Amino acid sequence: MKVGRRDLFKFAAGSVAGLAITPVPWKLLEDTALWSQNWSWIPRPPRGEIGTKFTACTLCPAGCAVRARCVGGQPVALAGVAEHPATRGVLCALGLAGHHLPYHPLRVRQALRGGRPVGLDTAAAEIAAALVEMRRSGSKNLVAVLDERPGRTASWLYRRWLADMPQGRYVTPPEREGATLAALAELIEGDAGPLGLDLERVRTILSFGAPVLDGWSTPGRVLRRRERFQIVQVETRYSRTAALADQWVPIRPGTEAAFALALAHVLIEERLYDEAAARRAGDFAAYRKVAGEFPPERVAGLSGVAAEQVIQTARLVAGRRPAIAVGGGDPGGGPLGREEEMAIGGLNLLLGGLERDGGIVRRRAVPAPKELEAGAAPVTEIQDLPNGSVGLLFIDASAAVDALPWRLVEQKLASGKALVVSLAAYRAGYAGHADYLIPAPMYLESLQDVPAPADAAEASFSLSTALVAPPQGVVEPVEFVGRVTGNAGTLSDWIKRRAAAVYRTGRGTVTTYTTGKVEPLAEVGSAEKFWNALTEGACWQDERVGGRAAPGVALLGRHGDGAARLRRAAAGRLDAGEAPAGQYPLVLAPFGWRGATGNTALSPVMSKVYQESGLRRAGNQAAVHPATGAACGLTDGCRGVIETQCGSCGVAVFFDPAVMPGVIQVAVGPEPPRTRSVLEVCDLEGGCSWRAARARIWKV
Amino acid sequence: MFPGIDGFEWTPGHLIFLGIFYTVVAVVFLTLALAAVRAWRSYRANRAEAIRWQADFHDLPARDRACRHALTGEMRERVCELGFDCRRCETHARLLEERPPAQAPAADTEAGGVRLPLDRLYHRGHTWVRPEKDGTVTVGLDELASRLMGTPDRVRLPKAGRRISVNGTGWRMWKHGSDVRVLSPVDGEVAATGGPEAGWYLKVKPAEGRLDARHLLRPDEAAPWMRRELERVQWTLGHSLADGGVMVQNLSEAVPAEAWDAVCAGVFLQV
Amino acid sequence: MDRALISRGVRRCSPRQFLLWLVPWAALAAFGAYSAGLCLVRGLNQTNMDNRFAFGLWIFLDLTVIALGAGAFFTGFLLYILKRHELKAVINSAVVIGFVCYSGAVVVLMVDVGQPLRAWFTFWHPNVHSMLTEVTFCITCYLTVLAIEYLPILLKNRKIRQVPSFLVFEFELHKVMYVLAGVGTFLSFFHQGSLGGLYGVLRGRPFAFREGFAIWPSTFFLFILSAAAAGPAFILLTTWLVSKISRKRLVKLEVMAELGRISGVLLIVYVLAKAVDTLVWINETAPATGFAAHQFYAWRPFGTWILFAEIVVFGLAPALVLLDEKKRQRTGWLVGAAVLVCSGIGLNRFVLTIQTLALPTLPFDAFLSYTPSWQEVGTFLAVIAYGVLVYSLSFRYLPLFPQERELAEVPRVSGD
Amino acid sequence: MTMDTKRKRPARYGMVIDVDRCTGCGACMIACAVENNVPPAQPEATDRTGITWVRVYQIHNGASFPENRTAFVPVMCQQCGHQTPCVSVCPQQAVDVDRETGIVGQMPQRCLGCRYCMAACPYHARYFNWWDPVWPKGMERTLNPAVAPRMRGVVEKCNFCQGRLHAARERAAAAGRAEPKPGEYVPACVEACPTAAITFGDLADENSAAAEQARGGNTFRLLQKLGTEPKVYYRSSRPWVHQVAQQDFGRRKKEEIRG
Repeated sequence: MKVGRRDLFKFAAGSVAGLAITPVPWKLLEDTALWSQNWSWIPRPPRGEIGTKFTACTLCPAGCAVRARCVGGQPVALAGVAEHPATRGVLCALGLAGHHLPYHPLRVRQALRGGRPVGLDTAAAEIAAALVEMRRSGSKNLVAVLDERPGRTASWLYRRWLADMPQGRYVTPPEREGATLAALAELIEGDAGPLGLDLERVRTILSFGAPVLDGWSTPGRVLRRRERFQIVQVETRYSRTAALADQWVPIRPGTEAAFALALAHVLIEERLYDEAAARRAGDFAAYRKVAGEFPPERVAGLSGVAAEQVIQTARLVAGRRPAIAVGGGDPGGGPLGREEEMAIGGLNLLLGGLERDGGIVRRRAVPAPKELEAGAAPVTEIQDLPNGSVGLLFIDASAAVDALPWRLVEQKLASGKALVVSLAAYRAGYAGHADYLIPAPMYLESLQDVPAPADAAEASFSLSTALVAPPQGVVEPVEFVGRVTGNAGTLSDWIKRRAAAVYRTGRGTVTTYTTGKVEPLAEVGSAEKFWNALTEGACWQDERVGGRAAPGVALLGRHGDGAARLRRAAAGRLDAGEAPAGQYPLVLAPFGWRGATGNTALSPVMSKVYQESGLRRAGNQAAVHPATGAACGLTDGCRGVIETQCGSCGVAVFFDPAVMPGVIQVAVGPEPPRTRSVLEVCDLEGGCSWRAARARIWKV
Repeated sequence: MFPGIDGFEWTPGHLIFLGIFYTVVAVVFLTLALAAVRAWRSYRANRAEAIRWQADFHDLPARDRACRHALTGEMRERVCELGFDCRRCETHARLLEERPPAQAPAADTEAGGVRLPLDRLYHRGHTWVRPEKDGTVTVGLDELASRLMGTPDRVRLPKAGRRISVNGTGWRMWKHGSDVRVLSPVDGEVAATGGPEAGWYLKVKPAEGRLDARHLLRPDEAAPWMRRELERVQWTLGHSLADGGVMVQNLSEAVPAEAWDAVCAGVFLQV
Repeated sequence: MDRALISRGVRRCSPRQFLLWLVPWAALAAFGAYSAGLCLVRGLNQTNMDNRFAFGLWIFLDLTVIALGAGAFFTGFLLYILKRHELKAVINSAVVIGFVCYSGAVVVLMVDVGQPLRAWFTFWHPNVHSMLTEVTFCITCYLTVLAIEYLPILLKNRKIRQVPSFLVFEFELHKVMYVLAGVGTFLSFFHQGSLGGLYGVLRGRPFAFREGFAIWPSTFFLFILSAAAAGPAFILLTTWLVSKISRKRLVKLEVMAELGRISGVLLIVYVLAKAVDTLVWINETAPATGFAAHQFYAWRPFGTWILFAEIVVFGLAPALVLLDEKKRQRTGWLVGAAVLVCSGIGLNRFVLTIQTLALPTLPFDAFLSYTPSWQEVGTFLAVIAYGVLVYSLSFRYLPLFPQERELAEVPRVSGD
Repeated sequence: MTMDTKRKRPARYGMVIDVDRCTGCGACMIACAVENNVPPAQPEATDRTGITWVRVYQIHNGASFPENRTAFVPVMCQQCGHQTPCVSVCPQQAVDVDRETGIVGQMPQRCLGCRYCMAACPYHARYFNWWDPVWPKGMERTLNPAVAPRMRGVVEKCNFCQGRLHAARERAAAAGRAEPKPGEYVPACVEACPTAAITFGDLADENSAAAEQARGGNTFRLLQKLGTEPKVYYRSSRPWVHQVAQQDFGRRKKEEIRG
């Protein structure tokens, strides 16, 4: 048979027609549906046995209890634990995505020297050699550990070890949320011991810029009792707390002290203060004189709040007691300053909040192992270190929360030859400034202890257990520092010893998460059983300290210069600065969100709140009032440059009619890569506060 | 979803929608199939040639389809609907009956410089038919066509014994790189082939033994037709071909290249 | 070789000139194909569409070209069903335009969907209540019909029709064309309508939502009318354009005038219907959904001028011109009016697709704008280039205008 | 699905969101993303191309400092119960309303990506996968195995955590009950809300907390006049919130909207 071209065509046509009848094309068609959802690059969630594990969040000091839903041991979802007495099932947005953090792209997996990989042993040897060289040369430079999360067992280890070194200093960032309580402790005669806020029974919170409803204290303590107290928010920015406060009092930046004194003035004038408390104050007359210098009419001019509103605010606060006044500052804006905290402390005393239910209460410290407590180095806040004094600085950033301006750290370093060792899980925050970057384990990767936060009304203790294996090569920061400084020790052992110390108190109760059962610590049976309970999901909570006789207080502090400092601070922080108002007509006010100020990495899904919804402002996004923006030649959405006396940085400008005219609110937070953080252009004011600086802005 | 797929349920919406959809699909494909089947049958029945002429004729401008009786002035403005096949035309038959053809002119006529010998009949496709004594007919190109083609580059004539039919392809010629299909003026069987040099192209044994010439133009009709044809050529060219009233001799070279196809198409009634 | 493909009796430019004409369009098409390829390979993130502007330039393009391509069905309908034989002069051209418009639209739709591999799902799991299902079914069917209608034109190519089997097939196909024209008309009525219904049914978009008859909102019928009006106008316009570019007379003025008349009659009906619909919408439909109609026009530049332009400038004005017997005899008026009609249809589709999405619905929503990315524009241009290429090739090698040969033979006054 | 047939009465799951309690913290958005394997944003993504099944909008009273007031309004799929706009438009039935629960479901494996439903949704609660989902290396281990990640080119939206409903039903079945008890099935956002601003439940059950709150005063629904009967209610005691949320039309200027 001769096969022609025609036959071939016929065959081809016939084949095509025939193929259509077979299931082949239809099956292929059906398969396209499967292909399009099963491409190899679409991740398939691993399957496994589903279980629940408990831990505690270490992303901020609140230490919320966490219920982790695990698949094959791997946590896939985190939630709060309703049984936990303080957190009451609340977990913030950052905590909800905490299990992503071990896999963050910025994760450090290897020791780095000057940005280049270096063996961990080499790095340890080199740092140890530098330390030896420092000692040998008789340098007066200090060896300091900047511990970004004081109070942990690791912190106690640092303190103990540093105490043995003549040049050793244990340094912490300036007190934030605990600042008001710390300042108050200064006003109390005798050893006040740790203080706490009885948020469970408070009826009025007078907040000087504290983000009460947006990442403050232990969120569960505040948010789940919101309807039981009123909030008076004294803050320049219309923050989330201001938005939901019962009253928002917008004051000019830096005028908190004046406003506090004006409130005190009204309280005294209208006899709204607690007279018993006033009687305990030895310097009430002097205080009254200082407050008398700040009548509402004067403060109206300083703070921009009408005298009538000052009076009304004072009445509002005094009218619903117990009331507490809190400061502490904004996570991005920095601390308020000691004078402001003193003024706020004075208000607390006037309102009679000390030693009273629903006010400020005493609590006990979480016990630490005796070996560590005895002879621990004192705590120095970083701003109190002499400038240019530190020769070797270890920064334990493994539990970093809020950002400090790097300049604040930098100015403490001895010029020229200071060595900075950052121990961190991410290339974020100060990691870029460090000579050595030592990889640290992340939350959920190592056993950590979670002591009570600064404002807790009673001591508490729980554990953050390791649920996932850390990457090869990470080292517990305290153990690395110990190795370099010649101190052996395993953190987990010390944590266990601390738990034993807690057990030895015999006080308080243990809450088991799985059952919700609360039993006295004494009934647990043994330190080992207590430890097992803690690792499986339980927390210890101390009992409240019983009422003691109210101590004598000094409203202006115990150092004698209180009145003068207060007057100076109240006259206005900004006006005290050196920046000429003419050249810098605006005020730069940075703000942030606890745990998201750029000092540490955020879960990539936090893009939902930033990039994908604009619900929160990302770093270096500046909000200005439309009128201010127009006056500065800005347009909504434009790029701008902010300049202060300390330098300039680029920002994205947004118009927001809620911003006080004349103020530029700039977010401190996850900023775009290779951007100079706005914190670096803030005025440090002696390290106490950088919440406001004179600035100008222009469009680029 | 479709019947048989999980979760399907009949609703009036489905019934109406799918009913309409399938009807439409069926109609479209049945129509296509119908056309294909009919085409296949026609092809098998050798009707391709007839169809080609029918299609070509249909696409000719109305002016080119003028009835022979309109050309002679017997009627006004009549357009042929039957593909110049007067054998089927009732009007033609009636007119022929009413006015029998006049006596042939005494001498060869001439129109615009084109000679029209009396001994032959003319086809609208510019061929002539000359009945021979042996019962065959000779078929050739008339003078306009010959002059237009000059010496063709190539000629492809049907082999002897091949059947040709009226308005089907007579033969093909190539000139100036373009092909021309010459319409056959008669039905019959090719007996012999000539060529441009011979002055004739085909000898044809007419079908059914005799020539049915009703569709061919008689010499007396040919003159007005030829004048009209020359006019058409000039229209196509857009300028006069006449050289002092007489058509240029060397027509094949006088036609500009870009008009060549159009002129051939006009003369040989092609699309 | 090239000459042997060109129909007898018509003149075409030299191959070189033709090639020069094709090259820029081919380059544009290649660029567009690259753009579309990017969208297919990398995904729709290459476009500037977003969750709010889920539809963009492409849907606007689809709706517009399909409306302009309506000339194919409507001319077919008039010629084969209503036996308006004078339209034979443009039917082939109309079919090619229709084919180009529809195939272009379908290609763009394929790029526009996120999962083109699943395009057949609509046929397998059709939701009979969705206007888009109706559109998909009708458009695919009608594209098939158009392809079948295009086939005889293709087979009429001088070289192809020398093959007897093709010739015969073409002839037989032509004989059943009225069936296909009928089916095409039916399908077109539905999908032109459903394209209108596409937006008219959007209860959640009060700017577009319309009440209607049975399952069809009023925009269903308005779209049919407007497409039927725009189709002939677009054929008139393209014919004129091709005639200008090729410098040839292609159809008689009567045909143009007839196209204009048809367009005019339909347009005036459309304008009246649109005016009534708008009034009903302003007074009934919009308030019922909680929106006052004037609010829709509160955003610059989408003011009430759009409504005025749509109904008066691009509707009533060309309709009156086309209905005027005397003006119809003037090419200038005809073409001018046709331009207005086609622009009006574009504006109408733009308003429905883009303005609808730009307008906020949630009370705390913002009015949004959208600028297409170069990939979108590239794909858009590719469709136009594709259309020009197909049409140019068809015009050169296929007999699109039966009257051309005849008109070319008319004696000229001067030696042109 | 056999179990559903045993139900006496179909449920109508819905929620009441207390706008006065919402602090705009974003916990719901994060919990939702974690629960439903919503990928992190691509670097180029914006608030218009990102995916967040629940999006918290910030609304303003329109006044300028210091009279300005703000509230946060979480908007997720409103689970329209009548003439659900997205259901009828989907050409291939990738969207359906579950008769047993009233939940509007989206089948991404059926979705063609035509985005018609997005144009149809007045709440902008539907999101398109403009990119393929990408998690940083290693993070795919943290994905929820109950929910399949979606591929590029399909639409997705809130389905009241259907995975959780299935899990709750399984647990109920294991306990020998036909349906989960109230509180056993709670979407991730409800569970995560630190201020307990969202009350979730069966609106058809008159005794449920959600139904009680929905009936109570001070509630409103978004775009109520469209007649789509959304099953998400909002409540606020602030008159301006009602005014803004129910005013007929959106705001003019872009700068007034955030979130």
